[in-house]
Amino acid sequence: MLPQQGSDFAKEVDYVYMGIFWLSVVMFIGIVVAMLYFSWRYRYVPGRVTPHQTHNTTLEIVWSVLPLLLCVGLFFWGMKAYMKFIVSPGDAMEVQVTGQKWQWQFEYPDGTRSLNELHLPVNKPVRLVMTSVDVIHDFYIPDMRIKHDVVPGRYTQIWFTPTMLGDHVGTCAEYCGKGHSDMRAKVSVETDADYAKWMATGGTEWEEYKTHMQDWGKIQWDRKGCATCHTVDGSSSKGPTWKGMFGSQVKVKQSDGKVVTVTIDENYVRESIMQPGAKVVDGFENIMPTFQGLLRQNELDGLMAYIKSLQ
Amino acid sequence: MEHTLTTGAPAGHHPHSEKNYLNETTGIWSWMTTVDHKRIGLMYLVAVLTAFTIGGIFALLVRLALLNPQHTLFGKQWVTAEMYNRFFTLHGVVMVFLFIIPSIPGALANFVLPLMLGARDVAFPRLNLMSFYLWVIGAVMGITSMIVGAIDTGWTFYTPYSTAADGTVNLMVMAAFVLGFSSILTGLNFIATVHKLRAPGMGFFDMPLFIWAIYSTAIIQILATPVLAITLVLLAIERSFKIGIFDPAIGGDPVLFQHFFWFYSHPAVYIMILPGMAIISELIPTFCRKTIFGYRAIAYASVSLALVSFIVWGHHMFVSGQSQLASIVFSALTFLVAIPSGVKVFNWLTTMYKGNITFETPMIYALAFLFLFGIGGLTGIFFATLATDVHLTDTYFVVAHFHYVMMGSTAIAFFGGLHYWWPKMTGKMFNETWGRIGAFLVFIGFNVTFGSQFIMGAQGMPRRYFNYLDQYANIHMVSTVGSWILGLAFLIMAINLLASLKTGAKAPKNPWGGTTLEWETDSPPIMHNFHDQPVLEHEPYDYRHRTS
Amino acid sequence: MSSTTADLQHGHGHDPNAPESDPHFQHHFTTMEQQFDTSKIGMWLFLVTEVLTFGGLFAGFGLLQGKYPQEFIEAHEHLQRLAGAGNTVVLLFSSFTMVMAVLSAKSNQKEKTVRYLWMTVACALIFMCVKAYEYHHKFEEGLLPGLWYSHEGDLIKGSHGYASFFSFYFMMTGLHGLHVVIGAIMLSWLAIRANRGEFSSNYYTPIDLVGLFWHLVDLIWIYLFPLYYLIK
Amino acid sequence: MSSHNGHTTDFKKESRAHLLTLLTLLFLTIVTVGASYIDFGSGNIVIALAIATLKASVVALFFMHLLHDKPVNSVIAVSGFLFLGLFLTFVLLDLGYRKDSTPQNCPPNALCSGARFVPPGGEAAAGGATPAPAADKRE
Repeated sequence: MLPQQGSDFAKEVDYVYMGIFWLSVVMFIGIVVAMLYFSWRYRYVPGRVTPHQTHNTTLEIVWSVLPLLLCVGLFFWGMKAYMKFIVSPGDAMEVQVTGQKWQWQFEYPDGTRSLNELHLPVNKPVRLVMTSVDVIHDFYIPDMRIKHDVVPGRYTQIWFTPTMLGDHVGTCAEYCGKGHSDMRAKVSVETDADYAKWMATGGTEWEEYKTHMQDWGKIQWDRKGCATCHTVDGSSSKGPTWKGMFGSQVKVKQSDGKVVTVTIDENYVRESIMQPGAKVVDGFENIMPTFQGLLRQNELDGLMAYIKSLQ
Repeated sequence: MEHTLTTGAPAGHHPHSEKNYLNETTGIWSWMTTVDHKRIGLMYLVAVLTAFTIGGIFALLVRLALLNPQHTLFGKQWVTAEMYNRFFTLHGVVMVFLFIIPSIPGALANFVLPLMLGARDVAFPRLNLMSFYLWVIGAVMGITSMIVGAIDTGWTFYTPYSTAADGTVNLMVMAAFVLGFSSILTGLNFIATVHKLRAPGMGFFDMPLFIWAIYSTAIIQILATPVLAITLVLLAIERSFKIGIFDPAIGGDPVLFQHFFWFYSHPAVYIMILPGMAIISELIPTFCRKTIFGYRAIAYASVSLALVSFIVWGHHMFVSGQSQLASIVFSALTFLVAIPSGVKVFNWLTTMYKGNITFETPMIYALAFLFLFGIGGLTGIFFATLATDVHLTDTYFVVAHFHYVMMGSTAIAFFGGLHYWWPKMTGKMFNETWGRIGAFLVFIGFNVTFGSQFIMGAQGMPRRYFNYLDQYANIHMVSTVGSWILGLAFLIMAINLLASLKTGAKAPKNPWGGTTLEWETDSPPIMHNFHDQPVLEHEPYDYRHRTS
Repeated sequence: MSSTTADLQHGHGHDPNAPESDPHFQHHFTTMEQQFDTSKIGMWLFLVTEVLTFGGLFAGFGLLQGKYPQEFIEAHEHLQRLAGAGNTVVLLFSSFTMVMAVLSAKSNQKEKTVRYLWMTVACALIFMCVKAYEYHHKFEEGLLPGLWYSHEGDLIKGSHGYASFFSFYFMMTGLHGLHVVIGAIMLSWLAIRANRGEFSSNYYTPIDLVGLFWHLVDLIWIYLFPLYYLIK
Repeated sequence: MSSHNGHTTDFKKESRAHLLTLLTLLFLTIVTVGASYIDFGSGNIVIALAIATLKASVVALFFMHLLHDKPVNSVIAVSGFLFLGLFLTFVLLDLGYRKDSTPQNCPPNALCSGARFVPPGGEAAAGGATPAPAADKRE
């Protein structure tokens, strides 16, 4: 019923969840069984006169006080786990999370950044300090049972200790517009060694892919969030499709409002990634964020090769 | 109810005439300018059912869009994320502001509340008509803004998304503002009516429990709706003139909007559920032929639910960035809601004990209510508890939870009440078999549609998602199929009720054996409700002298 | 209707007010007194919605003041304290004339009722004139809400606080002014009706209700005045 | 409507009472303006609101007749202010107790590099959604 337990917090939440769940099941069965039994046992008999039972104070007190006691218990139980959730340990690794329509940016303590993928060492507490640059988002990792709104103009924080190696889904849980459901991040929980390697090279895969740049570019297309707006099969989306784009002539709107015709070459592609507002293809909104400082050189080269290959 | 009533004139003093409130005067103008609460109630009924149909169509579209992860129908993609976002926004706005909030108070209570009190009308008949026209104006504004501009903010209008959103958000927000005033006028009218227009001999604790719950609802309408009104005005002004209250880019606080919004909208949840409970408190004693158990407990529970509803709104905001202290306090207070809700359910169940129960269509709805409200109420505990709320909020779990309460409870009770008072309102009996089939299918369809969403939510599927992971594909399909059953069920219900207008048998005064005053007058009632002023001498729901 | 009204009277003893004879009596009530009390409850409920509507604005103002305490103090120096205090006196006096109008109507003193009602209207006009003068002053200085804030003087340091102060100043005094105008229109209408002799000790409900509304307008100003003009 | 048979003596008595109420209110206005010229620190706002509440009560009790009216009207009136109070209390419970974290190595009141998620259009604007001084210049 619940997703896998990816953090120590998850265990605690699930414990409370299952407690309430079984309590509810028992109470619900009680209500329904009583209802069905009375319906059957006291079904209509012509001429029967029903007793005039108006009230019973003892009963009323019992079924007010017992639930109240249960509720008090549940409140403290839920609060105990919640207190853990809000007080982060001082030695936690801090990752800054920034939400923007519709992608996540993560910045690690050494200044390394990644887009839509969060790499974490296993069994180390991590604190996410989060803010948004446009509307309210909400960073939610179901496997970790953590969630918090990401509010513009403020910092909010959550913390957890990932305990399960592998990939988890991070997702936006506060409605933020048309790309809301595509605002996902891959949360990779890695061994210390893998994490260190990723931090050093920007990914273990690079070693495998450096001989075929197209495929490397394709991975970046998916991972850096290009796929949210640019298709590669010619269908339309929020941005121009990449299929057949390279080498074609298009009308673009410059930042000064003038519409000119340009040929899409390497310089144009590079400029569009770094300064998307400079020349926007006519008919599309100026909604792309800049990737300045967010792409390693090899990733940019890969994207270039991939775009060229889509003819 | 001869035994509980003394009438002012000898029996037979008034010969039965065919004149009633429906045909006393004729012509469209006589309806448009009527100040008769029964006619206004009937117009409200037509209006909210129209809104329900529109909202329902959008609900079906929402479900259809999520039928499969590719959003295809017959192999062709037919819907985009933008369209989906508009669908759920319109579904939410229409159902909340145009259907649920005015449904029971505006349509049913407007009709039966004065009858139950033995009054000739509500306290302010002209305000009552004005309330209806405000509803119409609000509905026209709202639907215009939907057609002209593409509103995709969700019904909650969260800032800063709503302050930056394109489209005719201002018009939509003003529509909600006008609808708020419609709701305020209804509440104001009911409170004054309950205080001053009860039949001679009817003390507060002689009123039917329906009135108690509607009275509690009216308190909320009066005290909470103005705050929504000013919030929406502030939102519109913020959008237009950048005053810097909600938008962080110009110095505002977006979480403050949520406080303003939920200070109304959480009590509004009780504007929705209390009238549902009101109807159940009538249906159960009538069809069990037994006096209600714990009359005072249920009456007090209604009022305390209304009061508690004002101090729990922060449970919508546990992960919103409000202070953790506020979250903890709100969590503790939220648990208080469970007590009066539980008291009501236990008293209804005990009323069934040793009853003499029949299962006409309204009773089937009442039993469905007990089942669905049980689930809706118990799943609420997960959201009052801080630790589980963090995981479940903003997922399909919360979608399922509030649909079990809003639709599974309130709407089901509304339709139960509609069938219950249909003979009184129209003077016609509907077909019982088809009524039961409809009720049964509503129950099945509802559980298939929303029961499945609990599972998705617990697994971590966020709400308002257009694209979803393949792992949820099967459950989404089940839920969509459920929505079709639900649609079919409502179609059957609609055809059955409409057919009764043509072919239904003439309704007697008191088809179900109810004990409240509305059953003392003709079906349909005469223009000023009663031939003679009824005077109450016994407590309500007294079945002692009744054999059946 | 007439036959049922007769039934209504059955069993209620004698009613000295003989409600059916009064043209203002509505059929669904039993006595004039019941009708009056009901109207009054309705009016009070309406006033509560007014209080909560303004309350939302007061809450917004208070929270922004907490956020920009310094800016709000600097900004409030640009309001004319004398004008505010003068308007307070005018409104208090109008409340007095209003309550006297109600009392006169209740005591069947037609001339006095009309006179006090017109005096109240005059107070409303004076209030609005002073308000217009103050607004004019703000327009000149560019001390305008949000988007239009264009002050060139000492309040241009980079903060949203100043614009926020004047946004709320105009919203709250504007909404209050709107109430004054509506009140003045209703009072004029009442004065005309009173002059026609429509009110008496048996029926003065409209004067009483508009009176309650007018006192609420005064009551809100009682809070607006210190919050805007006197904060430190 | 208990006093619908007005007598002249009642009229005189009642109008004198109303005049007295007016004088009380005017006196309180003078007090509140006077108090605003004396510096009580944060006490000023408390004094101003206390006097305003006193004046409001006088208006409600005497001018609005709550003192001699049916109790239900008083209950309605008080509930309005009560629920407004509830609203303010709980909002302050949030705003007064927020503990926003700031990222490490980051000056207060400025969004850090990580938050400089460059907005659409590509201009690297510092600060994102925080109130930036430059943004305050209005046309």
